[in-house]
Amino acid sequence: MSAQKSTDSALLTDTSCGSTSNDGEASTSERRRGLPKALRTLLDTSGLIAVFVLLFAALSLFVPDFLTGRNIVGLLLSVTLIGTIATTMMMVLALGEVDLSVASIVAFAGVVAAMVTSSTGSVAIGVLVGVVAAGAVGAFNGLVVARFGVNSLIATLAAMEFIRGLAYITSGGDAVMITEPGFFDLGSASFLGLTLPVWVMLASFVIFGVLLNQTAFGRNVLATGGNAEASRLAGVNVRRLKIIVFTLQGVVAGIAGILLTSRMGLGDPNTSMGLELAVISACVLGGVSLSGGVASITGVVIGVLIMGCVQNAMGLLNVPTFYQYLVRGGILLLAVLFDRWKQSRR
Amino acid sequence: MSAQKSTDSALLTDTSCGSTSNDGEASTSERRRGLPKALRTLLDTSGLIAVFVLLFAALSLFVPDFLTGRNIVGLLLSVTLIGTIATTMMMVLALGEVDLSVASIVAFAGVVAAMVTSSTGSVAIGVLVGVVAAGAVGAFNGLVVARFGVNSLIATLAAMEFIRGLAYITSGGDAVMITEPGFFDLGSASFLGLTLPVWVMLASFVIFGVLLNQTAFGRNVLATGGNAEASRLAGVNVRRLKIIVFTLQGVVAGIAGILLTSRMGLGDPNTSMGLELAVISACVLGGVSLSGGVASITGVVIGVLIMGCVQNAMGLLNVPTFYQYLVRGGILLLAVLFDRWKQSRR
Amino acid sequence: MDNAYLRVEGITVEFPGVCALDNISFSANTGEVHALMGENGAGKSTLLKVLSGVNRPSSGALWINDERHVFTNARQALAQGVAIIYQELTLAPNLSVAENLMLGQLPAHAGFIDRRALQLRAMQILKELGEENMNPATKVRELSIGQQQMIEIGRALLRNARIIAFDEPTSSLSIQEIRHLKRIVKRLRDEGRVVLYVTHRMEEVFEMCDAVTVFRDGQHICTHTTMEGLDQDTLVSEMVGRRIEDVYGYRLRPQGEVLLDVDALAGPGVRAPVSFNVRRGEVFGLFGLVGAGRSELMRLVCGADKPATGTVRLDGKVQHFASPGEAIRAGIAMCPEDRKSQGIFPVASVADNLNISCRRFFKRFGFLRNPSREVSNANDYIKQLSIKTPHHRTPISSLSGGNQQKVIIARWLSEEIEVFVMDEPTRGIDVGARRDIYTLLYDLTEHGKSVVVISSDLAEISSICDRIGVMRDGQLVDIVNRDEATPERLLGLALPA
Amino acid sequence: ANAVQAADADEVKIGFIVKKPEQAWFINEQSAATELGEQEGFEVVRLAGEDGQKVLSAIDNLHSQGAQGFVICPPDVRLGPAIMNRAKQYNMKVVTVDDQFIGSDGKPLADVPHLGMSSYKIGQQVGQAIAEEAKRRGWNLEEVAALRISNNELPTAKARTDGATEVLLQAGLPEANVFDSPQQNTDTGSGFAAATPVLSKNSAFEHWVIYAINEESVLGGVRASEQYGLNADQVIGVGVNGSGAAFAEFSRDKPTGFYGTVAVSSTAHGRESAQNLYQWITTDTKPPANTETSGKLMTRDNWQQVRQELGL
Ligand SMILES: Nc1ncnc2c1ncn2[C@@H]1O[C@H](COP(=O)(O)OP(=O)(O)OP(=O)(O)O)[C@@H](O)[C@H]1O
Ligand SMILES: Nc1ncnc2c1ncn2[C@@H]1O[C@H](COP(=O)(O)OP(=O)(O)OP(=O)(O)O)[C@@H](O)[C@H]1O
Ligand SMILES: [Mg+2]
Ligand SMILES: [Mg+2]
Repeated sequence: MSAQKSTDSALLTDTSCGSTSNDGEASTSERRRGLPKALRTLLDTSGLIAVFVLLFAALSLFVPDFLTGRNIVGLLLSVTLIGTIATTMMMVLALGEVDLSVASIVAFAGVVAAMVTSSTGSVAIGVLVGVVAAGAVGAFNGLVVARFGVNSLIATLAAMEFIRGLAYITSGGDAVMITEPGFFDLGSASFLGLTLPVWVMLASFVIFGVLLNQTAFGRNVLATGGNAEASRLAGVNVRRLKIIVFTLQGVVAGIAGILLTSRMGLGDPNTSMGLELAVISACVLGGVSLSGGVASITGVVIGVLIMGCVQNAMGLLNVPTFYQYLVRGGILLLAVLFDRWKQSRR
Repeated sequence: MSAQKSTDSALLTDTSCGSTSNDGEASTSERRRGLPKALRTLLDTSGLIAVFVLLFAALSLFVPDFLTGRNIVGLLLSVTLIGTIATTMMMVLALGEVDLSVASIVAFAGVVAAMVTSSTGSVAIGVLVGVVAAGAVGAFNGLVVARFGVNSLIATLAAMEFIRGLAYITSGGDAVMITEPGFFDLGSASFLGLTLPVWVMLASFVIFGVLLNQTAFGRNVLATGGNAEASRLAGVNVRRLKIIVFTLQGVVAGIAGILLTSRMGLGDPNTSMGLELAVISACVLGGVSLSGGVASITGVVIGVLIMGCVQNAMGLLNVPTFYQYLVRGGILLLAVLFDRWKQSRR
Repeated sequence: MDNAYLRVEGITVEFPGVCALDNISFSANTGEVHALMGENGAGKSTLLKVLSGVNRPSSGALWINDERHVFTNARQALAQGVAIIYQELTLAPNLSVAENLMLGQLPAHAGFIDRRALQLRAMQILKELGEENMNPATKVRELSIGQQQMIEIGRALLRNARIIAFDEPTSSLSIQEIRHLKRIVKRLRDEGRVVLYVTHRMEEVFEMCDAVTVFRDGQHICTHTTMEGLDQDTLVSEMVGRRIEDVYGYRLRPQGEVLLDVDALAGPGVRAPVSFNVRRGEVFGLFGLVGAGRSELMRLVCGADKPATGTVRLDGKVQHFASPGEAIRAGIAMCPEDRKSQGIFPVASVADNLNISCRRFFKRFGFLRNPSREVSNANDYIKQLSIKTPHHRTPISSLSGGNQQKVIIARWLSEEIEVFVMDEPTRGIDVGARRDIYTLLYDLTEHGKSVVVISSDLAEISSICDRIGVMRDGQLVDIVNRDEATPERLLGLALPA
Repeated sequence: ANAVQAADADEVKIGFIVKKPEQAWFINEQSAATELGEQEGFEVVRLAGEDGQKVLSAIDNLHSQGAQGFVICPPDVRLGPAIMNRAKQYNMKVVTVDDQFIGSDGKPLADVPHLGMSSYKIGQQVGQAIAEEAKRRGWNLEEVAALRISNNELPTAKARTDGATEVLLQAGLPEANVFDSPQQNTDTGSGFAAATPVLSKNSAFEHWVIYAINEESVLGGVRASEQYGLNADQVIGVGVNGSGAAFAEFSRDKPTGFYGTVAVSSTAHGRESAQNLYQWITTDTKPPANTETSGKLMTRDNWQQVRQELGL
């Protein structure tokens, strides 16, 4: 009897009970039950994927030179910075926090790595110091947020100013030239036709995808983002979790910054202004909830690609700068509206 | 027996029963009971006020020329933009939302007002069209957020790009000149030694202070920020409320933008980049919660003044630009840390 | 007594303006279900939070197995084998059932989750909970509150803790789930654990518990080490400090014409058209198992959801409410069941929570509010409903659950409401306050108002209502008159055929 | 490969990458180049490169479109080697406009043709204009204060203000009278905010001269001076560029403290640099290594005439 009850209620949940409206829907979703987990997730996020596929097809069709090997390589390269950082930003957002300091960390790590490399003559030491410095900034953000309970928007806004200032002071305000030729190899080393920055981005997609979905750590992050009190009471060390995630964010932003510096050949304290908003946009486009607890790496990859494709196509189509603002704003708005519509239809 | 009991418990309630720990505290809080409401609120937010008073005293003492009439007038004038917009941003934050598009609205309204004034020859029409345009942007933001349930951070991020693009397109990218001399009076008309922008700021402090605290509308805003679903079930028209608040935000940002244009003598589509973060910082400094439901106009005034004083003093002290970043970041961090500390001590 | 497994010694916990626990001492033994009882705000939950390391006592300590402990975080408590099932749900909404069950101890190899082990253990525990049909991969947010509560319990079972404390576990469970819970509790006792059991339901205490400790206003009143010779009246008077003969205190009232007339209403959650009416002076009950669609039905009536078909007549006038606001102004309001997510404004003060709707009557100059009227209104109700709060300015989130409920009820008492819809109005409310609330309902109906009560408490619904509608699976199956409404009959109707 | 490209003259496509695509200056440059392209029959792709990352993406993008070269005003002059690296990889020709590349040795990259004005020299022109006007007004430079609205994060800004400062010091302005007011942005608002405290701190001075990276910033300073009750004849503000902001100021009824601006023809820059690159691609004649242009002082009296002259 009790069994009867639960199956009933399960049915209700699925068919959004009663009325004649959407029986087709219900049976689809029921059929989905049978599918393997991965495929089901795909179908769930399929709205976004469909949008991307359509967009990509349209661009390939209507934008000359879009679907050429060299353009796609260029496109991939152009999203490395956003893409790499978006993976850890996803973790931060999943935790229900936000990090505005990434752009400053990118600049700071780049400047530090460039200076240390030039002064010690060792690329390894330079990179190491740069990454450690970036990680330290991240850890500090995490500490302020987790230990003192400061709202992360404000904590990292402060860090954004502070670290940008440090980047200027370290470099004296001028871009730092790199004298060590080995440093340039970081950004240009190439394997299977793709350069290191692209590989690093792909690696972060894999690593943080696995971290989020396949490890206890990742699940704890999602649980904490969904209900911090709940995970604390369940014995999750929320404080440590937050510090680790922010530190990872710092480290990854630092690596991205160093690769950027290597590609550019100089450590520029002015670089990447506004990057944080682009990264957050990409994540949100990818369905990551700003209120925490919901994130998927597939979504983030798609979000990054959508942004990259649109920007790339606008360049190819020679869209005047001013209209690019309209297009970027419009795309972002349409994407979230679509997402809302999809969710309300469910 | 029962009567005895309840007086006991009343006593207990006040003196936080038993142990020797904080009798001093308790008696202070008891003394506060007798004070009129306004003064009590003051003491509650007194931590921040104390910080401000100390800061102001220190600056007056140690920074030459800080406490001179004209410096104070200049200081007031320099915070008018942030101060005016902070009042409506406070409402938006109290609602649990955020608005990143204010800086773009400032630029857009300024450009529109300048162009319309020049082409119609009528200041009144120009100002009206500018304000209406700004209000329309705000209303659109509100609609997207309230009607479609889009996260406001993303909705207004999109609007920020879009409206900035519109400002560029409207103006052709170049500053718009103003041919109507009457337009300049808006920014320079003066009364009791203070110019119109300062009066407008003071008026917004009063108006939105009253609106927040003395009207049902304001309380509904706070309630909705605290728990939107509960507020809807309690009969608040949440959707309308949000649209109104965002529209007000647009209108006020528009007015601020037009006054800025008038003061500067040109409608500049590039103006005020990054203003949104400064405004939000000021609000948060003033104790407005980013998660909604908590806001006070006194706090916002203090937040605006702290930011203004620090910036002004850095100018007077000739602090190098790079260190200004450190100071701004540091101040913001210290202020929120202090706030957390104060709350945990309670 | 001194060799008791758990000893609480001189625990004092203070909050600003409140002493939640004042030098509490008692002990509980293994193989015993120890009830903790007391009025709302007596400090029961606070005591459990001391046990779990959430609240740190300002003095005193816990002795567990003759070792002294003062926990400063949840992990320490878990490590000592203390598990708590909280009054407020503590689940991560977007994680699966399995993950929530094992949150904090997810099975993993080198950090990687062992999905098979996760699945297996989850299935096993769901079986123990009698929820073997629940899919461990379901997201928790898709579950009903009762099911979520079962997950909480499952989590504590999985911890294999020596001390397990339940904070009002039955308040949102269905009847089958409660039966199951009782079985689980017995099993835990028989396995030699210490079970602490907080509840406001007398019958549960007498049925399940072996000892009882009573609190009042943060003070330890007494501990009965055995239930022998203890009767309900004594216990009640120890709890509330006065005697209450009949909690329900039903009064006969004259009934007037039909006030609320619902005709063939259907919509989300209500699959077959429902018709019923409520007279002036009537208390109309809606009974059903959790998930029967009672809340959904009344949400349709009160404008919170949009009906697909059907009409609502209020005092003879057809109404199409587009929002709860319209319904309230027309004279019908609902106290929602899920206080935390639908009822309170957590950071706002008691007064603000109370005056949110009615302040439109206290206006000055047509647009300014009238704070002094609001304060006096709040204070009136704080007194009238004996809401335990240090001050009307206290944030409502620091009140005990029962007192929060009273504030929400007061919110509608100060409105001009004709039809009160109360969804589980006494969920988590102590006997004394319950009595107050029932009295209030009768008073309201005596003044010609109507009340619709949704309740899962059989005893309550059959004792206080004039007529009872029974729902099952989104349908109204029958309407039963008071004199025919035996618990057996109601249950028979509510259970799936 | 060059020969093939050169032969293919009717399909010439070049890029025009600028560091601040929203600014009037760069808009003018890009549209002048586009206009030229329409006349001469080549296509100009306008792109933005606000930082190194975006420049490289823009170059990739050009490569995808099959462009043969690009004109660039780089966001940072030290990006030269990285940009040239990428361009060589794609076999593209590069000319710089406005800002010249600097190599890893700190010297300009001589093999990249450049057309532009030296920021430092422009700054000197600003200083010159101020000094002359001060002399004309009969001010004693010993008692004149200089408001230097600085933006040291931007090398161009620093070079310009340094240039102006140098000339003023030579003209007899005491170094102690030069006051720095660092601004956060390069718009009027931030110029105003930066100037305010400096003016109030130094109330003793009767005469002020104001200079900065551009007109907008100087205008902000002038507005601040008005706020402090300084009259138009007590202030000499000289900007750089010759954009709408200056025209707006000049077309006011009454003269203000904004005395003039050193106008540079963005149109000419855009046109000539595009022309150079086009020639290079089609006829394989490398443009001169460094073409220096100069600015022209534009004041309230001659602004319309200068504007026409420079084609602004
Ligand atoms: N976080 C807090 N801040 C301030 N006061 C609190 C807090 N938590 C509880 N209190 C106060 O402590 C007292 C005891 O509350 P507690 O929640 O323990 O009561 P309870 O016995 O569980 O009541 P109920 O039966 O209603 O759940 C109450 O007066 C309550 O207002
Ligand atoms: N978040 C949700 N997602 C999907 N289905 C839901 C959700 N909440 C409720 N339901 C379904 O709606 C139906 C009615 O829900 P609900 O449990 O509120 O009924 P009820 O009769 O009011 O019971 P009670 O008031 O005792 O909780 C149930 O079948 C339930 O499974
Ligand atoms: Mg409790
Ligand atoms: Mg319900």
